[in-house]
Amino acid sequence: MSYPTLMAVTFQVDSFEGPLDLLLQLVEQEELDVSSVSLAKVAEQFLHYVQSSKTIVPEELADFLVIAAKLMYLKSKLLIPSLIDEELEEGPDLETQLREYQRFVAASREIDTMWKAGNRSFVREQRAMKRTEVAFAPPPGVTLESLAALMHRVIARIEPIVRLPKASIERAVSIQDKIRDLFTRIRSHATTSFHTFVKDAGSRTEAIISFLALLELVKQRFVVVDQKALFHDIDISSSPDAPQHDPLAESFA
Amino acid sequence: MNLEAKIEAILFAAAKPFSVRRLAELTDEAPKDIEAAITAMLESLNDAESGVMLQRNGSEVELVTRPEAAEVVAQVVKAEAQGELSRPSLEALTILAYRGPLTRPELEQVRGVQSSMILRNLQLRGLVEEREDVRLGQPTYAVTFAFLNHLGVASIEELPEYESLRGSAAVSDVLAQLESSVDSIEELPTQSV
Amino acid sequence: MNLEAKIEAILFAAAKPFSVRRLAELTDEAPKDIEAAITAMLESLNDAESGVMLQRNGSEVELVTRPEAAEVVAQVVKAEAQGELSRPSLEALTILAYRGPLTRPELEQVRGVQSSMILRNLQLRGLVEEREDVRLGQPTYAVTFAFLNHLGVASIEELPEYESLRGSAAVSDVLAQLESSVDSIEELPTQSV
Repeated sequence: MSYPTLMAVTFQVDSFEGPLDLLLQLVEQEELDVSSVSLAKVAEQFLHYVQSSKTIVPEELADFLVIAAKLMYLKSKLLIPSLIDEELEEGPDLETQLREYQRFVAASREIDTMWKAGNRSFVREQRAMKRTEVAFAPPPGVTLESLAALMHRVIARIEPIVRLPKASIERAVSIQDKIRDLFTRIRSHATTSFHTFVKDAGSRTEAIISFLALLELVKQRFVVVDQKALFHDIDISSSPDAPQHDPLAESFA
Repeated sequence: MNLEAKIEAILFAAAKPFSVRRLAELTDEAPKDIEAAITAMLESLNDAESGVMLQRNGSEVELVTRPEAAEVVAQVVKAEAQGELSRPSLEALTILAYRGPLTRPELEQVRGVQSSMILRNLQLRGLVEEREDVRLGQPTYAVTFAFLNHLGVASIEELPEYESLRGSAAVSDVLAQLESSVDSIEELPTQSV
Repeated sequence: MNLEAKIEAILFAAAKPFSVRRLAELTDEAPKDIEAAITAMLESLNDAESGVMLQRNGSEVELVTRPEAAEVVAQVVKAEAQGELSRPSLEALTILAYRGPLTRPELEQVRGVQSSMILRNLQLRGLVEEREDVRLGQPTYAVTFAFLNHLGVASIEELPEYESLRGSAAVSDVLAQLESSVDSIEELPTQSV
């Protein structure tokens, strides 16, 4: 997998847990404070890791993609202020989120030190209770019906756990499908506009994904964008020398 | 930490009598220092307005509740042993009824919560018993006959919706996850603890 | 016998945590009097040169040995080995300790990654528990006494920089934004089920 535009990776991150951890490591390696400027600076590296990392489990891919989209949005806003999108503006901003995360990571190191120190407390062994001679103490108020109802609840609670890996993979797959779909749409409709593009998105996540996909396609010169004037809508058209294969979609496979 | 506090901590946590000699070994002090500490503790602890006191019996000492607290303590013990079951306890009992016998890790896998205290409490109340069969080196637990009797059923199969609830695919799937990661919970899918 | 002594006797005899509400029932006193007694006990017991301390977690209290006695007590009790904590576990525990109780979406918002498996694993290890209070229809989670015990603290307030991290305006902002957009919860990054 080679992306000429993404080769500017100057540091190597060995391992990371979750998208915020990766992002924080990238920022810290550049010896930057957490700010929108520094986030924009490491956005490409972040994308590179998301696209090439073998350690991101499918269940968590969607979480990485959302942060990637937020980064790309942040970066493009610095370049094109008119790009402000109300949907994408919603929710906690990435800078605040990462700064908080950073504080908790620092605190977790202290907790780890305490955990390993072995200066622990002990509860009292439960011998006192054993001295009472209890043959059989029926629980008041327990009926056959209440047991069945409770078992139904237990099963209902397990189901999401059992389905979780499958559900997450399905979600990541649907994101991949969406990216593929966008790619096809842009190629078949010679020209579309950014407004139309985002308008079709059914949810905020979809809008973010659409936007991420668009920026990727621009970067890889599959499409060209043209903005007639500041605050005008952006026209999108397929690039005359666009390759016929679909590396973006493949990169998320 | 001074010697008296160390002795108090030992007696508290172990919840049984200790001899002066044993306390001397554990704290790496001379028996005569243990004696001195105990004498001091008998004075300070037993004078104080405390719910707990030090009892001496020959060469052994033990921490016990004060006689004045006997009534409230007896009430607590009784409530613990015979009162209403907490929701988590009831849940564990239900799972063992429909899906038992289960080992403790299996029960925990189904509940998603650590259950050792609850299992012990259910055993004390005579609602759950350890069975002879062992799985993966762990003892298995099931509800007692006395409990079924109390519910008015002669066998476990008479529980409402027994077949379908026992055969729940979700429960089987979650138990299968446990088998595929026998070594530890750290091998559960996606994330380790 | 005064109320503090009674509470001490109950906690000592039952050897498990009790809620303020339950202690009020057992002693037949008003919850606010129990609260006052606990506050007094936290001061007297935890200041003293004692081997035992009172631990508080949410609305519950428990008697445990002081961390300074760990070495000597470890010789006489069997504690389940907990092993080391993985990074995701540490991260989730830290966030829940400082900021809990939190719902799963709230925890995920801070971590930026789906956390249902990590929550389940921490509950299986007995380090996290579901609390009774529900927010936005979601159960809330907090650290357990077992977690506090392992760190040897009397309450979460003793954790380093507790005030500043707990009261962190930024965290509140993030969570407030989250709550103000209830309908967008479905679309939160980390929610997958």
